[in-house]
Formats: sequence, C-alpha cells, structure tokens
Amino acid sequence: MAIAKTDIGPPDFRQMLPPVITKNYGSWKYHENLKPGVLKHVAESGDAIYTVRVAGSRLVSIDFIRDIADIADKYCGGHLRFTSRHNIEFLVSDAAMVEPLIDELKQKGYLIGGTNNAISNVVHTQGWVHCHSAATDASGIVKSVMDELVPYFTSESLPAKLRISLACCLNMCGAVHCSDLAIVGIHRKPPKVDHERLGKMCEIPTVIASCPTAAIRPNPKEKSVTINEDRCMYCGNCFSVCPALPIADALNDGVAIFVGGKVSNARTAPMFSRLAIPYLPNTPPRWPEVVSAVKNIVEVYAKNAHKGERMGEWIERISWERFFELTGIPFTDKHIDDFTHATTTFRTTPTFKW
Amino acid sequence: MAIAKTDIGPPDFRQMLPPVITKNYGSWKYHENLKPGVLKHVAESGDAIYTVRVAGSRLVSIDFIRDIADIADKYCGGHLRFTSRHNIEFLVSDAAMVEPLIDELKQKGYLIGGTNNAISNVVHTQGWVHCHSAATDASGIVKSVMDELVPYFTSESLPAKLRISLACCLNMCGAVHCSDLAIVGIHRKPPKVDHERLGKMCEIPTVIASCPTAAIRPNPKEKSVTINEDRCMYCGNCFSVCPALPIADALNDGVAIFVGGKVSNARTAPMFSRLAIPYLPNTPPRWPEVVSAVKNIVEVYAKNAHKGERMGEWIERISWERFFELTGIPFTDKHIDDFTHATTTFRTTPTFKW
Amino acid sequence: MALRDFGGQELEIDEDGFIQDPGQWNQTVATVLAQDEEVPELTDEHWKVVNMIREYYLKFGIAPMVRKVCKDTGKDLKQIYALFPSGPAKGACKIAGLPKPTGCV
Amino acid sequence: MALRDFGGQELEIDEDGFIQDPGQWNQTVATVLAQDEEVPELTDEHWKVVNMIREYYLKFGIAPMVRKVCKDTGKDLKQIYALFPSGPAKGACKIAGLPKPTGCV
Amino acid sequence: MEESKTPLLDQLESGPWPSFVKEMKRAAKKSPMAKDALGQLELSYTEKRVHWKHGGIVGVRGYGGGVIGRYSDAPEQFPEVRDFHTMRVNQPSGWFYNTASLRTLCDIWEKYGSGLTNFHGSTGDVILLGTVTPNLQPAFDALSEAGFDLGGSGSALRTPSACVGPARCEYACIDTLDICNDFTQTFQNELHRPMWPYKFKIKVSGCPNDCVASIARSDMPIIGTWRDTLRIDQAEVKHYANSDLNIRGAVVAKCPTKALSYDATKMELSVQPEECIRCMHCINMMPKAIRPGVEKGATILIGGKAPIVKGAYLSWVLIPFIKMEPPYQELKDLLAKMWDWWDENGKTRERIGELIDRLGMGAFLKAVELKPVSQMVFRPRSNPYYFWSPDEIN
Amino acid sequence: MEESKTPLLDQLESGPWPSFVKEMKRAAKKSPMAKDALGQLELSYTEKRVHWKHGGIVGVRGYGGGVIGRYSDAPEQFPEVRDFHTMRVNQPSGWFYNTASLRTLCDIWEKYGSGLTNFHGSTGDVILLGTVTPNLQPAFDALSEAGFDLGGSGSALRTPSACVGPARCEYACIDTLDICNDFTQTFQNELHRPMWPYKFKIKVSGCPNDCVASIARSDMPIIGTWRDTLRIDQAEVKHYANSDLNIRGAVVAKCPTKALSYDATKMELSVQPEECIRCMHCINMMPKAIRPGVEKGATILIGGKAPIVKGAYLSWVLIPFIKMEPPYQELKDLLAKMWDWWDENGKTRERIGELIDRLGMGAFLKAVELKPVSQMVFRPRSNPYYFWSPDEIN
Ligand code: SRM
Ligand code: SRM
Ligand code: SRM
Ligand code: SRM
Ligand code: SF4
Ligand code: SF4
Ligand code: SF4
Ligand code: SF4
Ligand code: SF4
Ligand code: SF4
Ligand code: SF4
Ligand code: SF4
Repeated sequence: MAIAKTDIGPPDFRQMLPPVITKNYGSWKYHENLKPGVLKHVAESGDAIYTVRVAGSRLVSIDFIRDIADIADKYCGGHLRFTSRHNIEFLVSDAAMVEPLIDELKQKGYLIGGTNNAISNVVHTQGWVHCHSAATDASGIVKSVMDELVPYFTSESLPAKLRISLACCLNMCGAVHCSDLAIVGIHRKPPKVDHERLGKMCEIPTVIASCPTAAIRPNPKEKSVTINEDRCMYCGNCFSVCPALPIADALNDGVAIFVGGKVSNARTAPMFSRLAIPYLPNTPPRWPEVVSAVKNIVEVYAKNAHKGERMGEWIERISWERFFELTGIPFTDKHIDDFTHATTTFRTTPTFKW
Repeated sequence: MAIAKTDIGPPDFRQMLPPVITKNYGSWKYHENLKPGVLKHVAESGDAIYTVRVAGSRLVSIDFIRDIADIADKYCGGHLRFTSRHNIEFLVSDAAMVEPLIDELKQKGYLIGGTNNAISNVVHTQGWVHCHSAATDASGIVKSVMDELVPYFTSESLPAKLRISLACCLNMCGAVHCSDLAIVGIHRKPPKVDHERLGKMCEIPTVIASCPTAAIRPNPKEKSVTINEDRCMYCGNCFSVCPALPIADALNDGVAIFVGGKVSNARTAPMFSRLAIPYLPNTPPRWPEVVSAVKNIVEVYAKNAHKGERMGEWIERISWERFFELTGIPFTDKHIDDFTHATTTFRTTPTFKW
Repeated sequence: MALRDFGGQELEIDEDGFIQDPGQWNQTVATVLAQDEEVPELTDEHWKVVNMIREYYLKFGIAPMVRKVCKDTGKDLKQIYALFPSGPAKGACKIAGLPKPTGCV
Repeated sequence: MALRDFGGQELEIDEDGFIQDPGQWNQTVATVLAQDEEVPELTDEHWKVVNMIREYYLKFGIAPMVRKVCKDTGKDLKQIYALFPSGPAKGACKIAGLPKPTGCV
Repeated sequence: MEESKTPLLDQLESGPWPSFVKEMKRAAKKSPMAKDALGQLELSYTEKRVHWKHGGIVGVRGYGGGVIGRYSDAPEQFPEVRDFHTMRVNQPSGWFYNTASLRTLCDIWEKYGSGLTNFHGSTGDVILLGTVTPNLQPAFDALSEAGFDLGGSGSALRTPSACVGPARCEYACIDTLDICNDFTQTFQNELHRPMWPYKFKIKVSGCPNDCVASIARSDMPIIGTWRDTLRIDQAEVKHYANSDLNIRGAVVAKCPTKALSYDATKMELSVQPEECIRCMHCINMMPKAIRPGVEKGATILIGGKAPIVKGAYLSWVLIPFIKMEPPYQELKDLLAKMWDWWDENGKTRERIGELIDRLGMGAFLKAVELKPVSQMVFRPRSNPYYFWSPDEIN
Repeated sequence: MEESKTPLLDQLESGPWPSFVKEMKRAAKKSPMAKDALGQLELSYTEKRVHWKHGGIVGVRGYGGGVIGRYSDAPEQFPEVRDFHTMRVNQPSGWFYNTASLRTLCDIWEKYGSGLTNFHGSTGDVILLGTVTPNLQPAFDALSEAGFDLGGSGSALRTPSACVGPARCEYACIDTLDICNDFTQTFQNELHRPMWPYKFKIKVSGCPNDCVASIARSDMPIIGTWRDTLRIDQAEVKHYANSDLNIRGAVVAKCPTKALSYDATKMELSVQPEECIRCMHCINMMPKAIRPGVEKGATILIGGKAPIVKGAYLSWVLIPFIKMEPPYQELKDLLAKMWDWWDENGKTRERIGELIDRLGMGAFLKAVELKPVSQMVFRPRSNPYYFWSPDEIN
C-alpha cells in the first residue's frame, strides 16, 4: 500500500499575503490606531495597509468562514488573517474600502475592536465541546463573560490592554497562566480509582509518576494504585494518563479565577497570574457568578489603575493585600501557596499594607 | 546528690542600666550622630546619653574585659554594653566625659567608629579556634580584611551601611546569608566515608536524611553508607551528624564570597546575599586573595552606588550582569542556581543589560 | 465494550481496537491486530519490534520510549514507520497488546 | 581511643565515655556507665527508659526523639532529668549504649 | 411548533458577542455529526459534566500524530458522535490566508467532517472539529492534495507559530514568518512522528512585545530584539511633544531602567544606550519617533510550559543574542543537541524545562555546549550549594 | 632570643584592627590551656586545616545543654586542650553590663577556664572559651552563685536576644529588653533541656530596622511596629529643609510606596497613612521630625534560619500586628501551640520553618489556630494546586 503524500508542511505564507504586504515586507515604518479595531500601518515606501479587526468566536462553522471569505473578497482582494487571539483581521489595501467594509461589518453584526487598551478576544479551549478532560465548558463562559464586557472590546477605555483567557482544566491549554485575568476549570475531589480497569488499561509506574504531590502509591493487591486523598489537589494529571481514574464530578467541579499575569516585556518582565477566587460553581448556561466576579475585577481595575498600567503592574504597585480589599474578594487558606516554591511567596518583611 | 541551683536565667538587665537610662527608659526622643562612632540620644525629659562605640575583636581575654571595665568605671559610672555586631559601647551620662573618654581610647589604640554609613564590625564565628566543622579560620580573615578596611570603620563615607559577616562553614553561624558582603568557608570535595567507624558511631537513617541533595544511600554490605559523589556539593551536613564522614581537605577548602544581602526593612525588604566569588584559597595568615577581593567589591560599590543605597539595592538597580562587569568578577556555571528554587532565579524575559 | 474474535478467542476491545486486557495477548491476537494497522504480514523484523515492546512492558510496566525502541531494535524512526505505517504507539504497541497509550496527544 | 573495663569486658570508649560499639552493650555496661552519670543505682524506672531507648535504636537505627521517650515511658521531661541528671542524651542514651548524639549543640 | 431540544444552549444565542451556538446550529443544519455534537453539549449543560471519553488513538498513515481521537460516552443517544475526532491542520505562518485556500478547507471539511472548526486552536493549528475514523485518511489525502498538512500532537514537535512580524509590524526585528515556516518545514519528521519524552513547542515573536506569548506558551521562544541602540527621530519627538502625550510621565518615567531623559525645552529625548534593556515600552508609546536599533537578531529562551506537572514555567534566557539569518543553521544545530539530551535523559511526560530543573541548568549547558553568561539569570544563587568538577580541584 | 613558636599568627598582631592574637597571647601568659590553644591554632595555620575533633557531649547536672564539648585531635602535642569545652553564658538582655558583673565573669573564668572569651557569640551568649571536663560543674556552680546561668544549645530554645530598644533608642515600639528577659525566664526549661526536633531561636527588634537581624537569624522574630500613622513634626521638617538634607531626593523619592509628599514652598511633609508600610526609611532619615505612630505593637514572624538543610529562610509574617504587653500571654500560648505541633510532626534536625515548608503553611495555621490573612504573603499562589477540606465540598 502506497504511503500518502506526507510531510509537505503548511502552505507557504508568501502565497497568502496581499500584494501591498509582499511589496513592503519588512519595511513598515509606523502605525496609527485610527479608531478601536482599525489600524493603519505605513511603510517606508509610503504605502499603507489598513486592518479592521473583528471578534471571532473561534468555534465557527465552515459557513462562517465562507461568509468572511466573501467579505474579504469584496473589500480585501481576497486577503485576511487571524490573530494570535483568534480575532479576524481584514487586510485592506485600498483606503477607500475601509469605511464601506466597516459599514457592512457593523450592519451584519460583527464586532469591531480589540485593539490597544481594550479587552481583546478571550483565548480559550475546548471545554465540553470536545475534550474529555474538561472541568467546565469553555465557549459558554466566554460568550457569557464577553456579552457583558463587549463595551471594553469595542472601545479602548481601559488603563491598558486586558487579556482574558480561559482553560477548562489545569492542563491550561489556553496557557492562561500569564493572563491579566484567567478563568480555569477545576476539580475539587480526588479521582475515583477503578481498580478493575486500572491494572489493565494503565501503566502503573506512569500513573504514579504523574502525580505532582506524590499522592499515588502502588496497590499490588489490587494490581492497581491507591490515592492518598489528603495529598491530592485534584489536578487531574493522573486521569490524563489513565482513564480508570475519572475525576469529573458535577457537584464539585467549577471555576477558579487568577489575575495579574502578563507576557509582554514592556516596562516589567512577564508575570504569572495569581489566585484571586479559588472556586465558583458551574452554572450553565450563563455562569452568572463567574460573569459578575470577572466584571467586578475589571471594573475595580478600570477605576483604580494608573493609565498605562497592566492588571499585574497595578496590583504589584498597590499590593495584593490592597487588591483583595478593593475587590472585596476574601483571602483564604487557598491563596497561600503550598506547592514547590511556596516559601518564595511568603512575606519576609514586616512591611505591608492594611 | 543535690541538684545545683538551676534555671535562674540571666541577670535582669535592669540592674545593668546606667541611671540616665533607667530614668528615661522608653522615652527617647531623637538621636544625633556627633561624629563617627559617637552618638547622642536625647530623651523627652531633655536628658542625654552619649555613646562611644569601639571596635571589638570579639575573641578577647578576660584581661581585655577588665581593661574596658576600668575605662567604663572611669568615664561611664561603670556602665557599658556590647552591640549586636560585637562592638563595645561606652555609655556616657556626663557630656563632659565624652571627649576625655575619646582621648583615652584613641591614645590606647582603640578604634572608634562603626556608626551610620560605615563598615561596622564583622560578625563572625569560631573557625579553627574552636569549631570542628571549620573550612577556614574566622578571626584571622576578619583581622586581615579589617586591617585593610579600617578607614571605612572610622569614617562614614560609604553610600550606606555595609555589613560584612563571616562564617567558617556552610552552617553559617554568623547568619551571613543576609549580609551586604559575606565571607563563607567552603569545602570542595565530598566527605570520605570511614566505613569501619560509621556503622558504630553514627545513626545511618540520620546520615541519609541529612543530605540536602539525597546523595547518600545506605550501604548494607558495609553496614555503612555510600555517597554519590556527583550529587555531593560538600555542604558538610552529613559530617555534622556523623564524625565518620570527615570532609575537611587542606588542599581544597577555602572561601566563597556572597554579596547584596540585607535585613533591615528600610526602603526594601530583607534580601539574601548572592554568590559573587565561588572560591578563593585558604592562604593564612593574611588571606591576601580574600582581602583584595573584598576590597575591590567595596570600592566598586563605594564609587558607583547612589547615596543611601545598600549594596543589594545598588546591584538590583544596576543589574547583576552589570555588577559582574564592574567588579571584573567572572560569571561561571557556579553562579547559576541548581538547588530547590533555582528556576525562580532564571531570567524569564529577553530584557537585560550587556 | 465491544467483543472481537481473535482466531476463536473472544476478547474485549475498545473503540480504537486495542485489546482491553494485556494479559490475554498472544501471537494470534497480534496477527489479527496487525491487519487493522496495515501490516498484512508480521515478518521477523516486525516481531523484533513487537517482542521488544512486549518484553519491556512486562518488565517495567510501561511502554518503552520511542528512542529506546529504536536503540534496542537497531532501527530508526523511519524504518519503524515503514514497518508500522500507523507508528510505534498506535501500530506497534497495539499489536504488542499493550494498554492504549494515553496522555499527551 | 581509650579502653575501659566493664566488669571484666574491655571496651573502647571515647573521650566522653560513650562506648564505641553499640553492639557490645549489655546490662553490666549500663550499670558501670550509670555511675559516671550520677545514677548510683539503675532502678526499674531507669530501666524502663533505658530499655525503651535501646529497643527503639535497635529497631529504627536512630535514637528516639525526646517527645517519644516521654510518651512511651509515660514520664515528663522533669522526671527524666530526675532519673538521669545529665539528661536523656548524655545520660540515658549513654547508659543505653547508643552512639554519641551529634549535630546540633 | 416543535419544542427546542437545546433550551439551555439557546440562551447563548442572544447577546452581542458572536455566538458559538449559532455556529453549531448552522453546522447542524447540514451535518448530523454537528447536530449530535450540539445535542451532547446540551446534555453536558444539563448535567454539568463532560460526555467525552478519555483519549482515543487514531491517525493517518505514516504519521504518529495530528489527529485527536475522541468518542462519546453516550453513543446510543448520540450515535453520530460515537467517533468525533479532531484533525489539526498546520496553519500558514502568521495565520495569513487567501480566500481560495480557506474555501478549499471548508469544502474538504464539508465533505469529510462535521463542518465545525476552530480558527484557530491554542497552539495555532486550524482545528477541524469532529469526524469519524473512516474519514480520517480520505480527509488527510484531500488536505495534502490541496497543499495542507497536519500539525503536531503527542510527544512531538508541535506546530510552531509566529506573530504577524515583518508582514505588518514595524517592530519586527526578525523574519518571524520565515523562521516559523522554515523550522516547520525542516522538522516535518519531528512534527509528525512523536518520539520524545513529551511535547516541544516553538513560537516566534518579532520583538519583546511577544504577541504570540511565546515566553509562556512555548518550550523554545524565539524573540526578536536588537544589540545596539534604539533610534530616535527628534523631529517626531517634537510632534509627540505637541500632541497630548505626556512624554515625561507616560514614557520617560515608566522606563524600567531610567535610561531615558527628556529635555522639555528642546523637546528632545535621549537614551543612555547601555542602560536600555529593550523592553519596548518607549517604542510602543511613540512608534513614529522611536524604533529598534539596526543590529537585529533574537534572544532564544528555553523551558516555558503550562502547570502540569511541576508547575508552570516562563521560559529562561538561553542565548542572549543571535543573528537570525536563513537557514538558521546554528539554532537548528542547537535544537538537535537539546532534543538529543532531552530524549536521552527525560522521563516520559517530562518537558525539557522540567528536565533542566531536575538535572540543573549547568548540566544542560554543558551538554548543549553553551557558555554560562550572567544574562541567563535575574540574579545568582543565594544558596552555597554548588558543584566542582574533578578538573577544577586538587 | 627564643624563636617564636607562632610565626604565622604573629603576623596578625600588627595592623590597626584589634588583634585576637594579642588577646590569645595575653591569656596564654596566665593559662596553659590558652597557650596550647594558641599553639594548636598555629598548627592549623600551617596545615590549613582544623584540629578539633567532632562533637563532644559534656554538660552540667540537670541541664541538657549550655556546654559545647570539644577535644583536640592532637592531644599529645597540645595536652592542655585535650578537652577544651565552651560554656555559653546567657547575656543580660541588650548586652548591658555593669563593670562589677563583668569582673565577676572574668574572675570565674580565670579560675576555671582558659581566660579566653567571646563577647559575644553569634546567638548572643557570652562565650567562655575552653575548659576541661572536671571544671564544668564547678564553673557552673560559681556562675549561678553569681547570678548567671547558661544559655541554650542543642535541640532546645536558644538564648533569646534583643536590640537595645527602649533603653537607648527612640524608635523602639516595644520593650525589647523586657520581652527578651521575660521570655527567657518563662522558658528556662525549654532552654536548658533540649527536647525538640532541633533548635529554636527568638530575637526581638524594637522596630523594622531590625538591629538584631531577627528576620534572618531567628525562628521567631518579634519586630516592633505600629498600627496607625507615623507622626510628623512640621517644625522639625523645616529645620531639615534648611539643613543640607535633600528631602525630596533622599527621603520622599525613596519611600517604597510613594506615601510621602513634600511641599517645598511650605516646607511641609505629609504622608498618606494607608500607603505607608512602616519601612522606617523616612524616620531614619529625619529622626527629629518623624516618628512611629502611637498604637504600638509587634509583627510576629516565623521560620528564619541558616542554609542547612533545605536552604536559608527569611522569616515569614505570621501575625501582622499584636500588642506586646506583659506577661505577653497570647504570644506565649501561641508559642506553646507551635512547639507542640513542631515537636509532634518534625523530623530530627528539622527547623520549624522547614516543617512548615514541608507540610504547608495552611496546615500549620490550622494547627496553631491562626486565620490566613493577605499580609502573610507577598502575593498569592500562581499554581492552581490547592486543597479542599471535606466540609467545603459536596
Ligand atoms: C495582531 C497581533 C499579532 C498577531 O500576530 O496576531 C498583535 C498586533 C499588535 N500588537 Fe500585540 N498583537 C497581538 C497579540 C499580543 C499579545 C498576545 C496575547 O494577547 O495573547 C501580547 C502579549 C500580551 C500580554 O502581555 O499579556 C501583545 C502585546 C503587545 C504590546 C505590549 C503591551 C503592554 O504594554 O504590555 C504591544 C505594545 C502596545 O500595545 O503598545 C503590542 C502592540 C501591537 C501592535 C501595535 C504592533 C504593531 O505595531 O503593529 C499591533 C496592533 C496592536 C493592537 O491590537 O492594538 N502588542 N500583543 C495580536 C493581536 C491579538 C488580538 O487579536 O488581540
Ligand atoms: C547598636 C545597635 C543595636 C544593638 O542593640 O546593638 C544599633 C543601633 C542603631 N541602629 Fe541599627 N544597630 C545595630 C545593628 C543593626 C543591624 C544588625 C546587623 O548589622 O547585624 C542592622 C541591620 C543591617 C542590615 O540591614 O543588614 C541595623 C540596621 C539599622 C538601620 C537600617 C539601615 C538601612 O538603611 O538599611 C538603621 C537606620 C539608619 O541607619 O539610618 C539603624 C539605626 C540605628 C540607630 C540610629 C537607632 C537609634 O536611633 O539609636 C542606632 C545607631 C546606629 C548607628 O550605628 O549609627 N540600624 N542595625 C547595633 C549596632 C551594631 C554595630 O555594632 O554596628
Ligand atoms: C486543541 C487545544 C485546545 C484548543 O481548544 O485550542 C488543546 C487540546 C488538548 N490539550 Fe492542550 N491543547 C491546545 C493547546 C495547548 C496549549 C497552548 C499552546 O500550545 O500555546 C498548552 C499550554 C502550553 C504548553 O504546552 O505548556 C497546552 C497544554 C496541554 C497540557 C499540559 C502540558 C504541560 O506540560 O503542562 C496537556 C496535558 C497532556 O499533554 O496530557 C494538554 C492536553 C490536551 C488534550 C490532548 C487533552 C489530553 O489530556 O489528552 C486536549 C485535547 C482536546 C480535544 O479533545 O480537542 N494540553 N495545550 C490546543 C491545541 C490546538 C492546536 O493544535 O492549535
Ligand atoms: C558559637 C557559635 C558561633 C560563634 O562563634 O559565635 C556557634 C557555633 C556552632 N554552631 Fe552555630 N553557632 C552560633 C550561632 C549560630 C547562628 C547565629 C544566630 O544564632 O544568630 C546560626 C544561624 C542562625 C540559625 O540558627 O539558623 C547558627 C547556625 C548553626 C547551624 C545551622 C542551623 C541551620 O538550621 O541551618 C549549625 C549546624 C547544626 O546545628 O548542626 C550550627 C552548629 C554549630 C556548632 C555547634 C557546630 C556543630 O556542627 O556542632 C558550632 C560549635 C562551635 C564551637 O565549637 O564553638 N550552627 N549558629 C554561635 C553561638 C554562640 C552563642 O550562643 O551566642
Ligand atoms: S484545558 Fe484541559 S479540558 Fe480544556 S482543552 Fe485543554 S486539556 Fe482539554
Ligand atoms: S488528581 Fe492530581 S494530585 Fe490527585 S492523585 Fe491525581 S495526579 Fe495526584
Ligand atoms: S560556621 Fe561552621 S565552622 Fe564556623 S562556628 Fe559555625 S559550625 Fe563551626
Ligand atoms: S557533604 Fe552534604 S551534599 Fe555531600 S554527602 Fe554530605 S550531606 Fe550530602
Ligand atoms: S511581537 Fe513585536 S513584531 Fe511581532 S506583532 Fe507584536 S509588536 Fe509586532
Ligand atoms: S526600550 Fe524600554 S528600557 Fe529601553 S529606553 Fe525604552 S523604555 Fe527604557
Ligand atoms: S531595631 Fe529599631 S528600636 Fe531596635 S535599636 Fe534598631 S532602630 Fe532602635
Ligand atoms: S516609613 Fe517607609 S513607607 Fe512609611 S512613609 Fe516613611 S518611607 Fe514611606
């Protein structure tokens, strides 16, 4: 049997570029932010390209892709791109096309925005739509949260960029660990061991090694493993390597919120997001608790941060103790780290705020 | 047999205070730094006490103590104290006695100073004088270093306080781990296992548990232990718990230098000292390599730091990469942490200085 | 869980066709599974790989890492794919009767 | 290393009088060592402590922690010092023939 | 009127943000798979739990990855999603498309799959969401016929991605798109045939703004930067001075190293070159007046990853500065050495960063033959626990 | 002329810094022990290695500690230091002495010891350096007759120490000397009879300047502070303004939280009370104009220690603010709970900080019945790995 055509790799991006980009590739001089969602990049040659950025829901049908292709054909000579946060960018070479494009997009209900000091699209993951590992849904929460935060997408009114991400389990496929605001699906009960299946379906040494807290011991009698429930913090990694350790639990699964991460190097080095709210329940379809918690944090930030300050920069300036006070979020034992580098987060000075 | 008089505790300090202190206890209002080594504290009552601080070598004979007692009798109504850095403080209640005291001290060769932006006494430990664990001597290095740095003791010319400490082994009895400049005795070869004695003299489980890097395994055949030499970083802790693991090695023992620690909370939180020079040889009686290395660091600091900046504050401002450049100290694999929290010291940003 | 006939022996298999109890594996099972993985005939070269994987699993309780398979059988990855078009995990491990690889996909 | 006579048996002791080979300990040794530690007579109460320490050492290879000694013998620290004026480490452990406690002093 | 079968999800059709439920319904009109996917999602919304089974190992001929196997745990209720595998299609660098190629993808997925997609997955691939086992090979054949290939999955190189870079960004210090494309092409074998202890990700950002979050989301970030001094156009500074930008407060005062100074009377901005750490802040604030230097290249970092198992890492500086010119051989050689060391020493499911953490940065540097430099660390160690090799002692 | 027996050490007699060799020689004149100690030290200088044997366990009746046993490994050559034990004598709080008591100590040590001392040891004791086993008990008896007692050693409470505090420092927010003395007296049993997994140190500083380095050098630092607002005397501010102090540059600009503002025309300094973190900087710079608030107390921290075994720790905030009034019962009760938990759970040679690190701050707080507050941490955890207790879940 013939091996199919393999290893051709992706199409060369050069085939995909609009002519003005091909011409001015690597020779852009500056850009202007014409209005929310609309950028103008000017090349050394004097040429310009206009970008109109539109919110994507990421989980889309092929018909949606055809829709935007139609629009791109009409205004962009058939060229568009997606951003690293899953927005759609219409690339307009002809200045005269910009406003008509915007009009048509608006008329069709597309949201234009996400640039500069906005909340851009929420990087997120599969959730109940496709992943076996999900402790919560992804798309549903994103939709619910963003329905509420749309004004921050279509304007640039925040002190700085605010990047929200969501991951439906601790694997954190959204790499939410460095987001201004991160929503993470969590479990709260140890996996149940299905002794019967475990020995057959799973590699016991791998299962044991998978546990970050060494909570799993061999159980030779059952040809299985035993979980020390006191040491389990429900990361689900053992389940990742072994289907016989189901951890999902409708009554206890839910969502945690982390804040203050960033990845850019502007002013301050990248930072991890840190625990703000240890648990909120799963309340589909619209997760009102999550929505209002996120809104609260965003609004307190919007009101209090200095201009130009990212969430984490603001919190580090005012102090975390003040953050908890301003947001009214209770500080609990959960917030105090007890993982590997815990001691590096403990306060080693009698100086702090009340 | 009668049990002796026990558990009486130390003498009550109240018996030891000069009358002016007893009277103004807890009611001091402010102080002035009259000149290097001379302080004036003024009480709410208007009373004042003068302190004349004198360098102590710490390792002193009883005759020395009697000498200073004589001086205290003459000028201080029989009152004196020692500082937390082992200096001697003559406590003068009568303003008229200050200058005569200073004259007598100078005439007898005592060094007056150590206040304010000075190098004060070097906190140090036993060394070869009394401890079995020492990788270097303590008093000898201190004497050699301070002979060179005396001008910084008797003046207040540095950008800020500079606290030097010395510990003769990694047990760090001087608690040098938060000093502006720390001198630490180190070994560089794994202990030799004396199998014959080990099983009898030492608790094997304790020996195994003592090793920070888990380099020690049981060796049941020898009723002893085996050291994985690749994992040993010569901390000597196994020797602390087991005499049958001698680690001292005249050819390889020596001194390391750490910099940038502090414990006060002024401006910045306390900081650990960090590795500057991984190894300098033991060269008694005057350790010229250590002396000149210390002098170099002090002088580069004195020249470059802003006024009011402690060593660590200065380095954190200019960056460690710049510190190595300015001091000419080579950066090596030793400087890159590989202990427990190593990753927290790795640079997680492409921003740095050249 | 579906049942499948392996030359007379009825064994449980999962959706991907992996046998559910590695203890029930034998050469016939291997031969049958090989068909699914586009290996019409298990040659000596195939067996070398299958046996190595099987033995490693029985000894250590885990599937060998790919580098190990290559080293121990003296084959490079290309040759492994030539023998097992669906690759070492889906192809060779399945034929060797190991539990289904999990995790990182 | 000095030698010392323990009722006929010559044993090595160190400067502090600890016997060098815990394997050579016996009741006579204990009785002799007790003299040094100002325990003129080993009563049942003394033996309770000595035996507990000895057994713990033989079982775990380490001296029991003081809290453990107190718990298992039902005595508080004061009572231990009353029995062994030089304390559990220098007194009781020595009499029980353990290796000399090290480290933290 | 028929009662809705998805009353919960229906509530997510309203509201201004684009609705994935609408999209699923659109697909459901044409595809029974999509319909059952919607139905099963409603079940999850009702029961508050996932209804997919663990894992699944399916694929296409000659590849060890690129497909995520997925089976319903309620196949009786939703037979069309009994199998519902995902195909990861390697995106063109920078996520640039012409509409023709997009339409081709849609047509293929209309024929072989559910009609549901993610544009894009978190790693960067086009996610073709949901099809049955027998369709995998034909779908793949059609894709490769159309010039597309699968992306990475499993313990392999994952699909690299890159920011828009020189295609549309004046800040780009390296050709992110070419690098991404070139590395992807060079390492097709590593991408398609998992053979390592675990996954390995490469992401390329044109400058320290790091618009693909490479430092957090990839094992080896390549981040554009410069070696010399940033360039200031004083004429443009004056324009900014006359605008409503507060140069002193918003730019100079926020420079992390106080490298900038501003003369308000002359309206001149100056930089102390050796103090600038190339954070991008001033450039971001005054893109018309300030730009990177001319000696351009990249900082290479190593070790970034999500929390599982040892906790999340941000990547660590490995090469402070390297020129990035095709064919990027120096970096490719380094990659080979790194992979070799990792593959030789790593445990199953141990990312390279975790291995470096376990065996020590020193051991790693020695293995890949890089010299320790102070730029690799924020600060040196504070503990006194370091090693000497036999050749260093007496 | 006789040739010197200590040619190396002799070189340390010259130079301006006080010479310990001179001191040893002074003692050697009277004491053969001191003479042999000097001789053996010369041997160490020659051979570059220590000549003391490991450990030694000697003591006085009724105590488990207070004496450090020490034996020479060259007793034939230096018979007088065959035994050369150290006695640790508990200093009076704040190291205050009258000359009479100093002379008493000297006389006792002249009679029973080598005449060598350390004023003081690193923990704070008077170190009486070197005597023989038979002299220990008589020396102790003489000391206690004179009102002195031994300090701590071994797995016990170590001799507490305190900064000069209210005796001579206007910054003192607590009575460091009384606290030190009171705790020492209360815990005599814990100090003299080792019973814990390892040592435990208490140090008391009157304010956040921490002049006894308590945060680095003790398991439980007690650091004076205040709960309200610092007090500013504007008249004195004006004096400083007219001096050569640069109030804006040296004081205001260096306030870590930018809590201060200075009006140069009015020569007035003001503070935003809720922003001040009580770092002491401005007070240190302007002691006549600024002073701590009036609601005084202490911050209690926990866990500080030197590097062995798990690496050095700086202590961690445990109680952000507590009033410190005799008999300090609340804190003593807390100490009892902490020691109990540590003693119950600690391994041999595990400091309390290491145990907290191993079992988690949460477990510790629960055991000692303290509520978690945000002041305990610089920042919350970044990993998602936290525990739920059965009563918190369904
Ligand atoms: C299109 C996109 C790159 C791509 O290849 O897709 C992009 C494009 C630009 N980024 Fe970005 N960034 C893009 C994702 C990011 C990310 C990644 C992310 O969010 O996951 C980051 C890191 C965010 C973080 O730190 O967490 C990012 C951090 C920045 C920054 C740094 C901002 C800061 O102060 O921290 C700048 C500079 C600025 O905004 O002034 C920047 C600036 C820009 C500029 C102005 C660059 C230029 O001159 O063209 C572009 C327009 C920005 C705008 O939205 O106003 N871009 N940018 C990405 C758009 C995502 C979206 O749809 O919203
Ligand atoms: C006497 C002594 C306390 C005692 O009980 O013995 C003491 C006394 C004073 N200290 Fe201190 N400090 C003493 C050890 C310390 C220590 C501990 C140490 O060095 O091991 C520290 C922490 C050092 C560190 O951070 O590493 C210390 C950090 C301070 C500071 C903070 C300085 C800073 O900016 O970081 C001040 C404030 C200042 O100097 O402006 C201070 C201020 C003072 C004042 C001015 C307080 C006062 O108003 O009386 C006293 C005179 C200081 C001087 O020397 O100029 N004292 N001081 C100690 C003298 C030691 C010596 O002989 O040199
Ligand atoms: C599809 C995708 C999420 C999405 O909706 O976009 C995804 C989906 C899965 N990821 Fe992921 N990961 C995806 C990007 C990521 C990212 C983000 C990135 O690459 O920038 C991360 C964080 C970065 C990193 O790699 O550290 C990520 C970190 C993980 C992890 C944790 C790895 C770690 O070392 O911490 C796992 C767990 C595992 O490997 O078993 C994981 C595992 C998984 C699995 C395979 C579930 C599993 O345990 O087997 C998910 C399959 C879902 C499904 O059924 O469709 N996924 N995963 C992303 C890939 C799409 C694409 O190819 O474009
Ligand atoms: C005498 C003294 C040094 C000095 O010259 O001043 C000293 C001397 C010894 N210390 Fe210490 N330590 C002394 C203060 C300290 C300090 C400083 C402090 O208390 O402020 C520390 C660091 C703070 C701390 O406790 O963490 C200290 C941390 C150690 C350690 C490491 C403990 C750790 O947890 O990291 C050891 C090792 C051990 O306990 O086995 C140690 C062990 C020792 C031993 C007993 C050696 C041993 O391994 O058995 C030393 C006996 C020396 C001798 O023969 O005279 N000594 N030791 C200090 C006590 C004098 C006094 O009572 O005033
Ligand atoms: S975050 Fe977890 S649940 Fe969500 S897609 Fe990734 S692995 Fe699946
Ligand atoms: S869920 Fe995580 S912590 Fe719990 S047993 Fe499994 S791997 Fe360990
Ligand atoms: S630092 Fe080490 S060698 Fe020095 S006194 Fe302490 S334990 Fe002894
Ligand atoms: S010296 Fe330290 S690292 Fe080496 S074996 Fe002994 S305890 Fe372990
Ligand atoms: S990372 Fe830099 S070069 Fe790339 S898009 Fe962002 S700003 Fe432009
Ligand atoms: S790039 Fe950053 S560090 Fe450099 S001058 Fe601009 S703001 Fe300062
Ligand atoms: S710690 Fe504070 S109170 Fe104590 S002496 Fe130092 S400055 Fe004064
Ligand atoms: S004490 Fe410190 S934090 Fe408070 S106002 Fe003064 S300088 Fe600022």
